[in-house]
Amino acid sequence: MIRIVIAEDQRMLLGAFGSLLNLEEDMEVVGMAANGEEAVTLVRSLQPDVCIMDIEMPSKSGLEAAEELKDTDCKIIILTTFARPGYFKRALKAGVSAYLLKDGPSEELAGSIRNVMAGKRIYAPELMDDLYSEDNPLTDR
Amino acid sequence: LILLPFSLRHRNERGLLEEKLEDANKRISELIKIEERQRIARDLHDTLGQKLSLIGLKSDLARRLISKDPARAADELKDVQQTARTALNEVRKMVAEMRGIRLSEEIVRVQEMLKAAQIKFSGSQEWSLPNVPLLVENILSMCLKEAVTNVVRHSKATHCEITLSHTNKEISLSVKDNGIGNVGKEHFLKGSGLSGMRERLDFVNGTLEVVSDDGTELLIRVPTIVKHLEREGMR
Amino acid sequence: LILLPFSLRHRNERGLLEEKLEDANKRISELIKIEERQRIARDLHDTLGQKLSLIGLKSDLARRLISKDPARAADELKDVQQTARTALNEVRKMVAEMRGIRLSEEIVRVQEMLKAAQIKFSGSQEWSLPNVPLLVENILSMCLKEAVTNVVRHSKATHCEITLSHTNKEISLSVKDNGIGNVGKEHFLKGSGLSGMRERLDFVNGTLEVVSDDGTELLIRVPTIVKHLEREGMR
Ligand SMILES: Nc1ncnc2c1ncn2[C@@H]1O[C@H](COP(=O)(O)OP(=O)(O)OP(=O)(O)O)[C@@H](O)[C@H]1O
Ligand SMILES: Nc1ncnc2c1ncn2[C@@H]1O[C@H](COP(=O)(O)OP(=O)(O)OP(=O)(O)O)[C@@H](O)[C@H]1O
Ligand SMILES: [Mg+2]
Ligand SMILES: [Mg+2]
Ligand SMILES: [Mg+2]
Repeated sequence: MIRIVIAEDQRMLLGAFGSLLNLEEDMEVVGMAANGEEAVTLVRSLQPDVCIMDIEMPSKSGLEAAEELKDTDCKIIILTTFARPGYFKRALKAGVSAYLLKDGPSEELAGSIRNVMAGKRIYAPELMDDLYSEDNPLTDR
Repeated sequence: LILLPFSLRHRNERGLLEEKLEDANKRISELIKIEERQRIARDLHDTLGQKLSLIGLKSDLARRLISKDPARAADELKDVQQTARTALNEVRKMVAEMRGIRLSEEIVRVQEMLKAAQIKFSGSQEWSLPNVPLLVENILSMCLKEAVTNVVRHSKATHCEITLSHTNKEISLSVKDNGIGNVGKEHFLKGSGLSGMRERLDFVNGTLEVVSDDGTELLIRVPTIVKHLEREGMR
Repeated sequence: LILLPFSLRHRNERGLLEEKLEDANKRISELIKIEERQRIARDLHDTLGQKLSLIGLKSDLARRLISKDPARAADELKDVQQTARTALNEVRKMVAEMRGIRLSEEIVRVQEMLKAAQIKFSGSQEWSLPNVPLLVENILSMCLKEAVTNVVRHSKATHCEITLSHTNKEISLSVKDNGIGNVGKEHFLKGSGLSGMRERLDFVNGTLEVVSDDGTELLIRVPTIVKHLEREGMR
């Protein structure tokens, strides 16, 4: 069973994400947070395998929370609706495992979670637009 | 930084300087547009982005629940429908705001204004303007409002007649009162109402005439085939 | 009609005329904004309005089909999800377009331009500008492009160094070549590149300096706390 914590400030979205992932047979949503602060607390206390986070949330953004959780074993997946300058770079620096669009089909999200568990890193090309100069850290990987 | 409107009637008499000014003008109006675009982008982003994500997720969820839990699937679909409706209303509101004030709306307000000032209204019944660029309609609405505000504030009239007519070539709007009259050129320097009307109309190649002896008539004319921006090098 | 950019440094020396011009200026920039808004409104209405209506209808239909025909309900829901994603992509595209060109994109193009002209590039690695108004970033992108076009066209340089740095108070962008140099004040009258940069920068209270002996350096500075529009009455 893959144990998951979800953090999303929009209540309806949080609920939908939770239900969708619970429908997957190998996944279980163990905690749901409405902001970044709660996400950090939940990850530390529940020690899930994966934490899925929105970026724009009150009290602590998903990126700040990810930076704080860099020392844990929990894999971080960032979901967002729009690319904003600097976000992708920060996400990479925080060592997140995946950086994806929020509106992808849930099959894709479930697939990404399994791949992340297998040690892969996944970044949505649509979100990488602030990063195609030669200092792209992906090119020297 | 200030933008100075400057009529360019005698193109031939001017030289390099004029071209430079025209260039500068293009650049600045471009920047004003960019700024406005960015403001709208922010709005769009904040309101619609979230709602569309939610619709995507919930319809996904509902589909998976159809056989497992049909009652919950139906609930999720009610949410989807509700969210789509809210989003559509937001788009409508944004679009309506961005479209500016229609003449058919302004005439209603203006009639209320006259009524409150106990000035009798008469005039056109038909206030829709098909096939007229929105910008032109907006400018006419602004002029109508300014003109009637003046009637209420300065004319001491008991009656005000407002007519709108249009041919293939031009729209004309007349605001006529039976008040004190005597409005002349010098009045254009007094406030910003009359001069503001003239500047705005200039922007769409329109004109403003004032006839004032027995009361005052403002006659506004705008050609309907306006290529003002291209023609005058505004973009 | 033409808009003349006009610096307003010595406010006190001017009188009524100035105020009038400022008013006129406000009105005209308002009209430019209205026009742009209306253009976007048309887009929005056509693209998003349709899709949201469709989503509303299909989710309603799907809900009614859940028990009668679950397979068709599922199909309708796939459509809903797909429509929401398409709409969101459109919003994304619109937002990206409306946001204009980012500096991080322009630097890539500019490097390609230099490469094609066999001019060696060196300079900053970091080109994202968080917390800077988009308009400022757009203007910097435009300046970068103009500056490098000049290096390629006029400098005969073999090397070009481009650096971006920023503090809390200002952003500076420098474009330096090792070419023929000798660019002076008189060059601002020659083409529209240098003067265009200066006008755009003026719009956000920025400055452009040219240092030119061994090669040419263009130094652009923009304060990051810009309330230019409010302050200068442009809103
Ligand atoms: N319908 C009218 N009847 C009589 N006098 C008028 C009428 N319209 C305008 N005026 C005169 O012309 C002057 C200038 O009008 P204008 O609208 O330009 O400025 P204002 O109304 O004084 O101030 P504002 O800038 O608020 O509009 C008025 O002050 C008034 O003396
Ligand atoms: N980097 C440079 N090295 C040498 N000369 C330069 C450089 N940049 C500009 N110049 C000189 O300054 C002049 C003015 O430049 P400016 O960009 O204003 O106009 P332009 O490039 O001639 O035309 P355009 O309007 O297409 O930009 C150029 O014609 C050129 O003589
Ligand atoms: Mg959020
Ligand atoms: Mg008035
Ligand atoms: Mg040039």
